[in-house]
Amino acid sequence: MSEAVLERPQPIALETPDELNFLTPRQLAWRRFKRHRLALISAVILIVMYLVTGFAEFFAPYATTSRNVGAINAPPMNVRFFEHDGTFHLRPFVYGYDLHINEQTWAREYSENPEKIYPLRFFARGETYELWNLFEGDIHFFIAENDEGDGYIHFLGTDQLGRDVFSRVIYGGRISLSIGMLGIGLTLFLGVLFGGFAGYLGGWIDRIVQRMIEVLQSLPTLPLWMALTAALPAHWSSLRIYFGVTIILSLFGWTALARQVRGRFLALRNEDFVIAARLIGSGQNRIIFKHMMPSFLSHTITTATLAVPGVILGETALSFLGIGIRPPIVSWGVLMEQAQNYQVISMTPWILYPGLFVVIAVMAFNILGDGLRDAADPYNMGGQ
Amino acid sequence: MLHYVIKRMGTMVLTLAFISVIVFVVIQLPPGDIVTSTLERMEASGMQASDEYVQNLRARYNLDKPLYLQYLNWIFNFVQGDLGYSYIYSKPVNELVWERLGYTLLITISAVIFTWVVAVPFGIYSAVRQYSIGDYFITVVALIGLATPNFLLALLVMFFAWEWFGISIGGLYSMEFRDQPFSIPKLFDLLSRLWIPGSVVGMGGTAVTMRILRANLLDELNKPYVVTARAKGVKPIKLIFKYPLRIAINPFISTLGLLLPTLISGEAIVSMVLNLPTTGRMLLQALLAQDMYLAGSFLMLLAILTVVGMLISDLVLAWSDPRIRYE
Amino acid sequence: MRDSIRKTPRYFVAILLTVLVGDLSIAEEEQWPEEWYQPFKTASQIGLTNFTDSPLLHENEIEHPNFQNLPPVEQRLPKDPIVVYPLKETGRHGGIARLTNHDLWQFFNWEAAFTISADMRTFFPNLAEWFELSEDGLTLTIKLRDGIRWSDGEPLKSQDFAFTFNDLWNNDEYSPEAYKIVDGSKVVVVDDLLFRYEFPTPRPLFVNFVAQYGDFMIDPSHYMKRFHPYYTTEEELDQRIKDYEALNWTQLVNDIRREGSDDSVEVPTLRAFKLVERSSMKRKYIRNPYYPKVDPEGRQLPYIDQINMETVENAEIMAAMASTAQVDFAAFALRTQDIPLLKLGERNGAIKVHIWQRLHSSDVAIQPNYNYDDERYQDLYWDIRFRAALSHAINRDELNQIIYFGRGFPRQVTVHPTSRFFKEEWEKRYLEYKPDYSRELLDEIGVIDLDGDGYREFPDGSRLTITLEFYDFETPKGITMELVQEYWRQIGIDLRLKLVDGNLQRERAVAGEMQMTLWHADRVTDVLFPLFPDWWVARSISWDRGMWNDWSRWYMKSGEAGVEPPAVMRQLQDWVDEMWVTMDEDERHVIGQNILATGSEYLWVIGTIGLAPHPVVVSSRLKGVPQKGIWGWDNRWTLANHPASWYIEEPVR
Amino acid sequence: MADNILEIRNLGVRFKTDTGVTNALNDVNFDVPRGKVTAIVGESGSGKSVTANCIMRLLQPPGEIVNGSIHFNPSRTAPFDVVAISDRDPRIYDLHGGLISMVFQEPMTALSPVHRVGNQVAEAILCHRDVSKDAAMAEAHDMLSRVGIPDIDTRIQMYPFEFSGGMRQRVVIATALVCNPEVLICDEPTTALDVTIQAEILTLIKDLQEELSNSIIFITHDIGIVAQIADYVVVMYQGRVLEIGTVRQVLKDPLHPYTKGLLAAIPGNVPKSVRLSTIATAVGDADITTPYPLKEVGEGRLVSLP
Repeated sequence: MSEAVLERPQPIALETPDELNFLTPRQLAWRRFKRHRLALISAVILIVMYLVTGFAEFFAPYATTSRNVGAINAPPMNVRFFEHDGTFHLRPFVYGYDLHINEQTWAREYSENPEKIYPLRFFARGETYELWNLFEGDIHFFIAENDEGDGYIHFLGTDQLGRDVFSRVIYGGRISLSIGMLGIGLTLFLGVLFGGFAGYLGGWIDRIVQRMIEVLQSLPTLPLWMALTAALPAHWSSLRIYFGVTIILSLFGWTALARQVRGRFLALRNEDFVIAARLIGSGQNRIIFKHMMPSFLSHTITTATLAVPGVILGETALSFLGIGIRPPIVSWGVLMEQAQNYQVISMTPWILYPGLFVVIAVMAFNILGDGLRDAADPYNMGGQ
Repeated sequence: MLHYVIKRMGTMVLTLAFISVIVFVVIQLPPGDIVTSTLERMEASGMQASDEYVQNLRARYNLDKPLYLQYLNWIFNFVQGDLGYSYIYSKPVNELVWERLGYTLLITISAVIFTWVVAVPFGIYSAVRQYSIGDYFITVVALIGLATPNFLLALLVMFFAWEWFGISIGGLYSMEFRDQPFSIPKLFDLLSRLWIPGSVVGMGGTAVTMRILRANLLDELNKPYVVTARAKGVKPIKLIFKYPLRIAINPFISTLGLLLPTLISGEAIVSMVLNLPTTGRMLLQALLAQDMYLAGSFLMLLAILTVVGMLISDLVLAWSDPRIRYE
Repeated sequence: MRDSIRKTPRYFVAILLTVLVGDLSIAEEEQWPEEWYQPFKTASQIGLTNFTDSPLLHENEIEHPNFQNLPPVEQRLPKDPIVVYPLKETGRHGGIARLTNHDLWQFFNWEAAFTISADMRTFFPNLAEWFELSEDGLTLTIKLRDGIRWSDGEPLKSQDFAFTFNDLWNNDEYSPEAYKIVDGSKVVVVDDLLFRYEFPTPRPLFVNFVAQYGDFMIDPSHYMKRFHPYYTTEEELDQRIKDYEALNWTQLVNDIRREGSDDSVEVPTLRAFKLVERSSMKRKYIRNPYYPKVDPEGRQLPYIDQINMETVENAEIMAAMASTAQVDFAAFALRTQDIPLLKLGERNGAIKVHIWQRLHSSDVAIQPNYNYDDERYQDLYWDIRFRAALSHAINRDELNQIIYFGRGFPRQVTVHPTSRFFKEEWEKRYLEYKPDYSRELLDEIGVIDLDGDGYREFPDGSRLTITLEFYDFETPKGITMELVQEYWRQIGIDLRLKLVDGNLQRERAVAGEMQMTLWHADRVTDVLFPLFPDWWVARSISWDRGMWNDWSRWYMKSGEAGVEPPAVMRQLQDWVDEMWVTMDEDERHVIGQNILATGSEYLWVIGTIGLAPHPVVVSSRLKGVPQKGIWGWDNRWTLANHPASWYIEEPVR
Repeated sequence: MADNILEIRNLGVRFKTDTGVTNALNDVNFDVPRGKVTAIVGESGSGKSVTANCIMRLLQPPGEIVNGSIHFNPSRTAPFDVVAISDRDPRIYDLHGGLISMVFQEPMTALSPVHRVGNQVAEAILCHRDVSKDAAMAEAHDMLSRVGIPDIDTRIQMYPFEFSGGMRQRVVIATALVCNPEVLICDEPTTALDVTIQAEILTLIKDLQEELSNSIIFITHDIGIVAQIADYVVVMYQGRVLEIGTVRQVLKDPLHPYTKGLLAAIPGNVPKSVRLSTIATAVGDADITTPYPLKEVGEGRLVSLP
């Protein structure tokens, strides 16, 4: 369903014959992929996202749990080069907050304090961290600090506990994006396993798998996900919950992939080169791995890429409902849990930033998958 | 056609049987059951329940039987319309679910209608005017729509309705009708508000179907029979509507069937955000409280809704595409 | 009469001020009427002879048997109606109040034999004309006011009290385990208006119980008997149970009493409002035509004609509904953090946000389960150094700043400052933020981080994790625990939080299965503390506690079940027994303070922030709700403020 | 010159894509005599179909006609240049199916799968003539019987996928001829069919041509079919015309080395041992790529040689 979504550019009408002759399928695919500019951009965005969230400890100025008690629900800061009076600084800076709790409205009102100038420092020492729980460090990509060692920067604002939204978005991305990857790994495994068996062996195995796929595809997934995540034991650590949620998300997601794999297998079974391989007496495994695998690997990867968004959106929804990932681990969904109603949003709209990143990541995966599909399929111009 | 309908119905029953097993397993997963919790409460208040009492209690809920018999009992009662007893509400599940399910259905249907009304014209436009500014615009909007989580969209819609118009759009009825008995004006009020959840729920699906329609249409536009028709002298507008669209709409119909699970999932979460009196919130509550009959009934009824929806979409498809019904 | 004349100029000035200066100046000076601190006056006492009722009852056809063929108002009121003084000026009849299920209880004006004074210490007769506790404490005699009627016009009788007490509460089927305060007692009816509760042991605190809980101690026996096996044949009863698809008669009765059954629409009531329509999402209440109270000018209360209640399952959106004036009164499901949001709504004039104070001693009372089924936890929790370490690790000032705008009070769980038992030192113990000290204490106990992952292990080397399950409702529990989780992480304690639904909380708490749980600490005023000192003594099992079920069971079953508690707890249980039976006020005072002092020393539960601000949102058309109030279960939130005297300005139509 | 229904002059077509420009047709010149069968022969990519599409004005982007003219001289209406008229010119619709029809290579896909056969044939009539639906159906019925569909009364209500390939091609032919076009373009109409069916269809086309006496352009790569059906032959290679002549002239006396190669590659024309000989081997070293202009070597006999 979701794989048929995206743009496929017009087939290239004519290649000069000699060029075609000398390109391996992989080179051909790469050529086609490069031509899909949006997909290329998406790939770059995703790589950056995975890099930044992978090294979250370094890129995030603060830890997920660090609080700035003086800045509860503080709005995003502007990074500036010019002071209010027009003085130019080569080094960008932010103004510190002035907090005033309005006696009438109980609102925390923040204003920029022109006295508090906190210049941005790159590759500077800040909070200590343990990268992947292995390497200790305190160098951050950037922090804001004046010469007295004071300063803070929250350029996406802070949440109701005074935690830096930007940092939390980065850490949340680590969970949400990795759940996408991990979930898809599992999905891939299940899909190839079931689809492969069904397609290659056929017969009653095929029929059973087909039926399973049909059943799973006709289930409304979210309620089932809800049922399963709600059943995760209370005493599990956040990390185990994380894996539990991942497994649950991929439990229902493998069907599209299995269908595709099965279809490819069925088609390939009868294709000349496989029959040829069979005729010259290649063993079954050899047939599968040497001849059939490479041929549909590209499709599988494409389908998998297009399935990542489903997993990310699933995690986000469950966590938003408070039954997915549990604090202290944060994900994009967990971050948006606070935004349960529109008036909270109207007071602190910046707590929706994680949503923006969800949209960007999902869009990037969709476009990338689309580009991959076109690239993987140089000869098949039309059809699904 | 009749043969196809019967065959398709048979498949549906089989599918539902499988689903009921899955649902049963899922609701059995959390530890504890209604009897253990009753006993715990009794013991907590210092009562020693006699073995006989426990056995009676277990027998009443069929918990003394092996699991497969429990399942059969559950499904047998379910088919007869006895959905069991919700112990968090101390009420038969029947009293709790139907009104909510009705609203779920209403919203899902409006989402389907929204999907059609938006996806068909824009999909056609996008395909026929491929690579035009309009096509790019629609493509971008669809991409964003596809990538935005339902609940976020619901929140944003509520937020902007509040920020720009100062109206609060939670609930299915506007303020003045909330307390009124059901009437024709109230029905209109309901319909006039339905488009909000309908469009929010349908957004992702609309994006998907629009892109599918566009891709199908583009594929079909280059097919030989279109050229044949053109060579016959059929004029452009009629050409698109009579031939490629007619064929492109078929996978589109089946897509709508496949979309139903997504729509119902989306409805569950959107209604929670928009505070609609549908299944979402109560299901969540039932799940968290491990109220298994209530949760199981909701899961099962939602699945039935989906499967029947898919059946309808398949029948429509068969009606629309002769190749299927002649298979 | 004299009173109301004397008051008139003050009201006049108040109105004038409102017009001239606006509401704010009044807000500073608003005082609760003196009458709220005094026993009810009656019509005859202030010379009232003429009574009026709402036009609704004359002009509209109301399709409910209770509203057919109503006699004139004089005949519906008691012989000598009860006079209720509104907050400021008297109101007017009419209007429909829009409410949600969360705030219904605050609007009902519960009616019991007694009621609680606004001072939260003394009790006045309400439906009763007078009551008298015998000197030996073995009987409580109650005389009912003459002519009080149920909403169907049937007179209220002693038998209605007897039915609930003797036939329900002392029925083994209906109440397998009677309240300890009920155990062994019975109602003896003298005549229709005079009856007495008789106890096997002295029960002086029964007065508190009737005042706070008494609305659940009366049922319209003339109606309810049809569901009770004592009064109806088995076939009839079975048929009724079938008709309502109930499991058994006890559940049926329970549902009806909780308005959870369709039949509840038929059941007559004493409250200000009568349920007339009910569906799963909505309820409609109409003013009780036989309500026994009037305002000082003779208008029958309540002022408001009708309540339309909507079920809102998602408590999260209550703030949104309240701030957009979609309801006329909202408070129960609102949280302190919502205040700025609500105040935002106040700006367009549709609502008023009153800031009351919660009486909860602590908004979050963290309860280790001393009886958890794992000796490692039992040993650890029992070590006072461990509890102290956990408490000292919490940065309450920061909590107060972040969640409460600095307007709560860092406190341990002890009684409310208005209590006669209160001592300031108890709320301050183990309160300071001293994480280093906490770490020292933990090291001393021997829970040390052995594997260097930042989290401590049990002395036997196994991993120490604490799973805290809780139901996030009413007070800011979730956000507090998110912070506490972080505070405890800094001293190496791996706290895992799991949100549970209310029903699951009940189940798991009662079963004692949670390693740790929490609730807010109410039952801390003189109304309920002496009666139910549950935060300090293992003496009952309930859904809001998960600390010591085995010890409680031992106490409840006199040692036949459960686990024998440590000596100190047995001492506390003995004290409670003594506190319950003593007729000597001073002795009770001493014992109560002993219990609290021991509790303070042992830190059974860990407190955070108490006496916190609570938002009460009132639509601008609803009048009579005070701007300052005390919010909580002990005083039934609004009971002292007489919700029946709230009115709607410019009623619709 | 003789009575030509089409005169194609200096026709050039190119395809513009991201990767560059390809010239699909270069300076194509030939005539289509009225009432005769003209075959265009060439291998894949030689420009046969592009030429046909140009005549039908069916060329789709990215293809575009860059120069040349196709002078159409129908007997029913005034002559016009097919290339010169605009896309919105109503004559385009007269052209499509009315004056010129086309039979496509793939009978499997050339018919809409979701419309009934009768409907598809009758639609051609409805597009060009103002007749009632019933009348159109009656004519369709008639036409289908002429192309040899048995049991028409039931078949006319059936869907294409219920037909065999040969039957479908008959339907396509019926659709093409139902408006009695002056020119029928057959774009490899038998390639996708079984050999036995091929012969039937060819016979059908030939018979109908004799009966209706319209002009036919027959596109094929099969010299054998050319010999069976054509009066005139146009040989194309890489977008150019290499040789033109009557079927007898070209087959018996090919002038261009490419044509010679083409003939040599026909199975059966050579001994079994060299059965797998290709055009390339048959052509040998001869230069066939240099675009020499066509020169007339006899009456209607042209060849592209220096």
